[in-house]
Amino acid sequence: MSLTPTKQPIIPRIKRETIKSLIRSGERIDGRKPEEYRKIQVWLNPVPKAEGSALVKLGDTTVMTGTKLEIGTPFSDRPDEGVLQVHAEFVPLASPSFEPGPPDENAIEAARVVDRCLREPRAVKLEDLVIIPGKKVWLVFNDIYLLDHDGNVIDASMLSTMLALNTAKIPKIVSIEDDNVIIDKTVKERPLPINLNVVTVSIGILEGYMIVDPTLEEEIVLDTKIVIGVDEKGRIVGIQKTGMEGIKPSQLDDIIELALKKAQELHAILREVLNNPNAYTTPLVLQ
Amino acid sequence: MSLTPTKQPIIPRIKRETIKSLIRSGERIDGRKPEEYRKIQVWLNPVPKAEGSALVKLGDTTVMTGTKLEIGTPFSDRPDEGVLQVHAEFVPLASPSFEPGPPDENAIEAARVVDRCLREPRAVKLEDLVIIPGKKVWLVFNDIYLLDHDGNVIDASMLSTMLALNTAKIPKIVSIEDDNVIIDKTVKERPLPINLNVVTVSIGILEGYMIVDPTLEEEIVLDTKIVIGVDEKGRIVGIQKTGMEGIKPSQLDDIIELALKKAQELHAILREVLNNPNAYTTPLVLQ
Amino acid sequence: MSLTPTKQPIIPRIKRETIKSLIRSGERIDGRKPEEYRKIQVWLNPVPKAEGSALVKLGDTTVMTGTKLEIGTPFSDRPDEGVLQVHAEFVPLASPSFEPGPPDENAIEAARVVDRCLREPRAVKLEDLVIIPGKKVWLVFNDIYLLDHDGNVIDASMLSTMLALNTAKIPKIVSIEDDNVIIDKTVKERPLPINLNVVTVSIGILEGYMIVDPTLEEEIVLDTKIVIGVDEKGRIVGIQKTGMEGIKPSQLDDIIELALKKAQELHAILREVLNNPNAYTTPLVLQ
Amino acid sequence: MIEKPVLIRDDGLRHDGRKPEDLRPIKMQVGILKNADGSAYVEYGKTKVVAAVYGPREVHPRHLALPDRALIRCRYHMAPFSTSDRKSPAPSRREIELSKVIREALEAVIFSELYPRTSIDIFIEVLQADGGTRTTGLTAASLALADAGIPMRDLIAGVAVGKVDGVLVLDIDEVEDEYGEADMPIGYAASIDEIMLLQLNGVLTPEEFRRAIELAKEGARRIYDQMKKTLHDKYLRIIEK
Amino acid sequence: MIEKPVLIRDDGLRHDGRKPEDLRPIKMQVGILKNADGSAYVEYGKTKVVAAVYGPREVHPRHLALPDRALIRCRYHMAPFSTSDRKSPAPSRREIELSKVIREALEAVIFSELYPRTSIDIFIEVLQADGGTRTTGLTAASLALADAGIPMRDLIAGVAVGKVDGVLVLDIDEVEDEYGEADMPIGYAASIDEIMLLQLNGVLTPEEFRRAIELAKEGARRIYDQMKKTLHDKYLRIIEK
Amino acid sequence: MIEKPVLIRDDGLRHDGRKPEDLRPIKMQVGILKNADGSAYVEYGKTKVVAAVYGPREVHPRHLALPDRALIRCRYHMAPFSTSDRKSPAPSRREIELSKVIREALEAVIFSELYPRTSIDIFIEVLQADGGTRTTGLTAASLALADAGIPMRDLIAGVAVGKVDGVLVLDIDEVEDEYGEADMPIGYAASIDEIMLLQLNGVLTPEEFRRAIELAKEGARRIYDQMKKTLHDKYLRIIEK
Repeated sequence: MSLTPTKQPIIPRIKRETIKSLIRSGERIDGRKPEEYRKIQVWLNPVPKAEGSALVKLGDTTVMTGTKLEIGTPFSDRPDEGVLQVHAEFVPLASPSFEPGPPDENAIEAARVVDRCLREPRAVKLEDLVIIPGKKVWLVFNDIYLLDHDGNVIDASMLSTMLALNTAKIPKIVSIEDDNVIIDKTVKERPLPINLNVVTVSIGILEGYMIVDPTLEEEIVLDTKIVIGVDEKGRIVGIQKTGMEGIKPSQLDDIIELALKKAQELHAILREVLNNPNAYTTPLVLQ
Repeated sequence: MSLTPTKQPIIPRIKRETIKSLIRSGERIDGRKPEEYRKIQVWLNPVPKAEGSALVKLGDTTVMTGTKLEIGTPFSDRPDEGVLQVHAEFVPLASPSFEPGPPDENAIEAARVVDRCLREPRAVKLEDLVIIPGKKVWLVFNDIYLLDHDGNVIDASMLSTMLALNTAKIPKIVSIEDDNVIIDKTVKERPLPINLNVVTVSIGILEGYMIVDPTLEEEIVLDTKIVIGVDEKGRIVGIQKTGMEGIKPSQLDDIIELALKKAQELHAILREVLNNPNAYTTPLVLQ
Repeated sequence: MSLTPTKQPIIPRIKRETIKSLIRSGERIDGRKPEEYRKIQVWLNPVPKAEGSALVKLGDTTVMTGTKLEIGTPFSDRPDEGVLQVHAEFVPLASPSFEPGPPDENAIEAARVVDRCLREPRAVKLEDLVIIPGKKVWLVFNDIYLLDHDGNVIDASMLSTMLALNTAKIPKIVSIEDDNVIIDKTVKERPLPINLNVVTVSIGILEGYMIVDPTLEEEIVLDTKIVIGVDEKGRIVGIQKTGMEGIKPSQLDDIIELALKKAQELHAILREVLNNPNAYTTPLVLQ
Repeated sequence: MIEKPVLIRDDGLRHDGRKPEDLRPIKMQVGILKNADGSAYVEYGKTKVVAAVYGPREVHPRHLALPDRALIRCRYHMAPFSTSDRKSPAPSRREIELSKVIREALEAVIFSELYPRTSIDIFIEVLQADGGTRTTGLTAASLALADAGIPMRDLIAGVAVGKVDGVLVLDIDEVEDEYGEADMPIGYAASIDEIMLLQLNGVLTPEEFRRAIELAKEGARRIYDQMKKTLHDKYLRIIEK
Repeated sequence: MIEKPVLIRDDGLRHDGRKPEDLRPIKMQVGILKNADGSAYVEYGKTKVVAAVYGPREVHPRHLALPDRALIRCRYHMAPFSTSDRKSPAPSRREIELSKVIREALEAVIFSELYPRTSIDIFIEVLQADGGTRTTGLTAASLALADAGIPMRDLIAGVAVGKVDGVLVLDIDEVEDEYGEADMPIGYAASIDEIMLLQLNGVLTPEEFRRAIELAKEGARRIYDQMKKTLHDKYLRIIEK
Repeated sequence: MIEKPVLIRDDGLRHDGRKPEDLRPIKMQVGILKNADGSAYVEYGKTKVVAAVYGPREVHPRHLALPDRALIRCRYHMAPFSTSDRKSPAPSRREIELSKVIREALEAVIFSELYPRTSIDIFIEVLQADGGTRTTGLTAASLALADAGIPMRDLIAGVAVGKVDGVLVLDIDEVEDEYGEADMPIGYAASIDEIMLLQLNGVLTPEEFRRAIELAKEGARRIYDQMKKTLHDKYLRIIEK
């Protein structure tokens, strides 16, 4: 059952008003422009025990994603494809509002939006992950771990997911006997096959004013937020509106235009990182 | 753990007294006679996606039951029988007292009473549901869904269950290879084999006075309620006493006699419906 | 998540002080000496339906342990060994502080300490429990059931576990066909193979004073408690410090020495019982 | 794996004979349950959904009550027999997500500030699923709220647009959802011209998205009119009595 | 599948040598646990059950407290080692149902109105199951309540009648339950002549049902006498001390 | 089953080249998270752990609040990607036990009586597990508490001693844990000379135990010094600003 959120960070009324009036005048409380992302920092492969991993800091929002590869059974209606599973945990160290327990609706929503944005444009080549058709395939577990929550979790999750998947290596298959597949996780054979990259762009709306990449404080005062998945070909590959106010249909064109523009910037960052992986494979400094 | 119920509809003391004094004088608050059932309305096959289904309205108590057939493994101590599972959900739209969550003790009790009344007289021919002995059989999932609760849920559940089972059709088996059974749910091959019909009759007791088919308000003021399963041969196939008061053993003969009499009426209704299925396969009008 | 315990038996301040001052003066509230165990009573095989069982009373702490043997699959990294599982339930009849539900952290800790003390010195010959290597082995379920809680649950659990395992008999294997093992639980073939016995000695510390086998009231006033597993060869096979105060490293030698001494006494009791099983296979008198 | 069926026939019609801009036959009833404060039964073709509303009523547990508005609680749930393969009764991740997006859509129209310290509970049960269950559920919930007399800024009509065999089509069913290229459900409040629910599961070009929104609004407007009529008829009936 | 054993031998005796109207050997002890306010240990043949009572005591959480009576909480639970195949410790649907019918039986005798705003908690643990665990548990719970000094209108004795190889027999064990035609457990308060628990799992003719009730009452009366004696002996012992 | 690797080479060094009394390279950072009141990131070799502290803050639910001290809540948790085989996110029995022993260790140093009716919440997340996760976690939690400004009697440094191929070695990694004969984690408060956490998983003679304690204290002291320095540096940095 979904409930009106009752446990959110409290923002003094005066600060709420400041945030709002700044947005109305085309400004932001942290000095950004409406269409400006916060600083994006990336660490590739911070946890080499996972088959792939990445840590992304989007301002003060910190997300680590790990990709694990295991042997399993395909879905009976997809015998010729590997299986991709996306999970997200909003662990309680990330925010005073989070409690331990199974993922809540926000974590589930984030995971499912990322999942759909990968699945629909076939971002991962699942057809290359079959070992014995109908019987044994690679399972790709993509676990999103939110470590510090300062808003716009989905964009950060999508970036760290895309980077983790791109760094992932498939372990060596040592032997196959009678549908029994033995692997050696210490030896990596080939990269996880990726078809194309996807990013999401989250656009907040307040009284018709648009801002990108809202902070947590901004998210709390916004009317609504719309998350748009865009692949590297500029196609829309997923949308999720969240928040408890409506949106004018007439504004959708502007929203999509802005999303496509910002998506190009994010894709450029992905390319830069993936083309220079060593520059981003540095010791983790979380500060 | 079972707790004294604390969350029940509140009935004003004066109304409670009225209900009680009417029962003592052989009357009922809704004008019925002590031994009279409420109006029974039936819709066959309201959800054709299920292999069988029925909706029953017993006064304002509304129960939909769906029967699903799937391929599965028999119990190891019953290799030559299909598997019947009865579940009941008292979903929160049915009553202000219900909360979302796994079935509570009342839903579990209702499902188990229905289950036993089917199982003991072998109402379903489970021995005709074997595909590969010891390995593959039909699983019959009978899901009881309470949509509106105005008392006597078990009698309504039993009726809708019996009708759903009688309308159920077994899907076509397309192929069997290596214990792997492929079915086609869009083609129905034969009816689910039924040995005999069963009904339950619920009799409420207040200070020795008997009424059948109590409404929810009546159930709340009753001392106790006894549910008696009767098959079409007039045999007793299950009993469940509920409620927080005792019953005089000397009254049991009268209770059984009444149950057998009312069971005949209910069996007649079942026959009428099953002999004229088209008359009851009409568009669902829930009002 | 682990929380500071909030639901413990309440002991009046004056009694707490009495218990403490007695310990400081080398005495105990129940008249025992600091290094004295309570009376230990043993019943072997009280529930013959289990493959092995024992009930141990350590003063008023009562623990029944049942050992069940079933057919199952070995761990993939231990294809040539049976599987031992230790569980503990602190059922709510054992203490006013316990609530129904899955095992809490104390029950889990007790089970895991007993498990490690068995596993590390290889107390059970798991390598003799293989039926088909890599495919079918005996699973040994050792279920500890706390019936009355008056402190020092782990020592009582370890004693009853060791006795239950020693009385356990392996059922007859009737047939093996295609990795399908049929057993007959009514016929017992041979004892569960045991390598050596293990006991634990729990030592409470209050301001540096040591006592063994604390009662529940004593446990509540103690600074800390240290549980030491000792096998019949006098080796340390497990340690668990519990409690919310520290311990001086300089005291550890005394603690170990005391534990080894008391362990010899407990091992002597085990030997006495196991050498004269008939004397301890008497009708259960719980009073 | 079953082979993909033809979704757009040579004559330009869909697999069930509809034109791209056709809705399925839609039925609506309100006030169908005795216990609930408001209720509705809605069919979009073979998709069948019941919704009920309880409240405004006391909040349990108390500490969840909000001082300045009603707490909205919403559950979207599928009956075990509603799907081809029996659905486990435990709430799936999908059901949890859909409960959230439907709740958020309804939050946007309910005047919750009129009922501080209470809860308004919305329960949606899918009895048969044949595509469009969330949009059918949103329509049903909206009707049930109106039936319960909860003041709202507007009604919300739910409908999905899909892309199948390259063609944008209205109100897709299960086959079109499964074998199509995109599914875009929306919740639209026609009088105030606001979109309250918007998701896209699939791939669209920006241009296709623009056309899909137009098609969805147009379909939602027709459903909205039928909702108004259903409520109107019921109150007429009541007045006549 | 194991073959059905002979349940009624040629000499008319049962598989374990009992006559149809014989109980199994029954043992009872009360006051066996230190912590519980009341407790009992009862054996019906190889079925072994412990029951404990805590209360009247404070209710947690508080909002469950009833203003005019005690809240009764009851749990019937089986130890993992009590059954042939190890039982998972999680409560089964069967355990949930039996907890309910046992609670309802005990509600009928406890003077709950004497202890408003408190709870009386009854915990039943089956240590070995060989048929008749709910009736053995009900007897044990009844003794534990008496041992705890909870005022009651009467004691309840539990016993089951079965139909095996066509013969009505008293106090069936597991084999008779598994291979028999019917199992009818009752809970009977002999002094006030009331049946507090009644279930039938199986098929009986109305005539058989009548005779089964007589047989059950007769058996329950013998168990009831033993319960009285057990409690009497305990209090004598206490007085003598 | 993989064959046991050589843990002590002919030259007396360990499989990774360390001497028996060597720690792995240890890194520490404090104040790494924005939201938490205190936080720390600690690496022991390839084992990587984050800890965060919230509090003293209000207790939820209220009735858990203690009148005379703060409630300490502690969770040790492993990320699904932290282990060789993916770890299910549901808390395992192991995680529940380790949360308890880490909480008890920290209870011994926190001045909880200064913050009655509040809670102090400690969350430990293992990002990569390569042996010694509980001790790394205890060190990180201790730093996070200090970073949050919670008054403590002392810092606790965690470290494990193992016995591998018959040799006592400091700070064992996963391979040494898996194929070694014993794993003895301790939590040591060096200034007050007290052991706050002590477990032994394995077999040791009494003499070996004595030597293992000495080795562990010696290693913990070095870690303790690094913790002091880390905190010192941070506050220096703050003052300089």
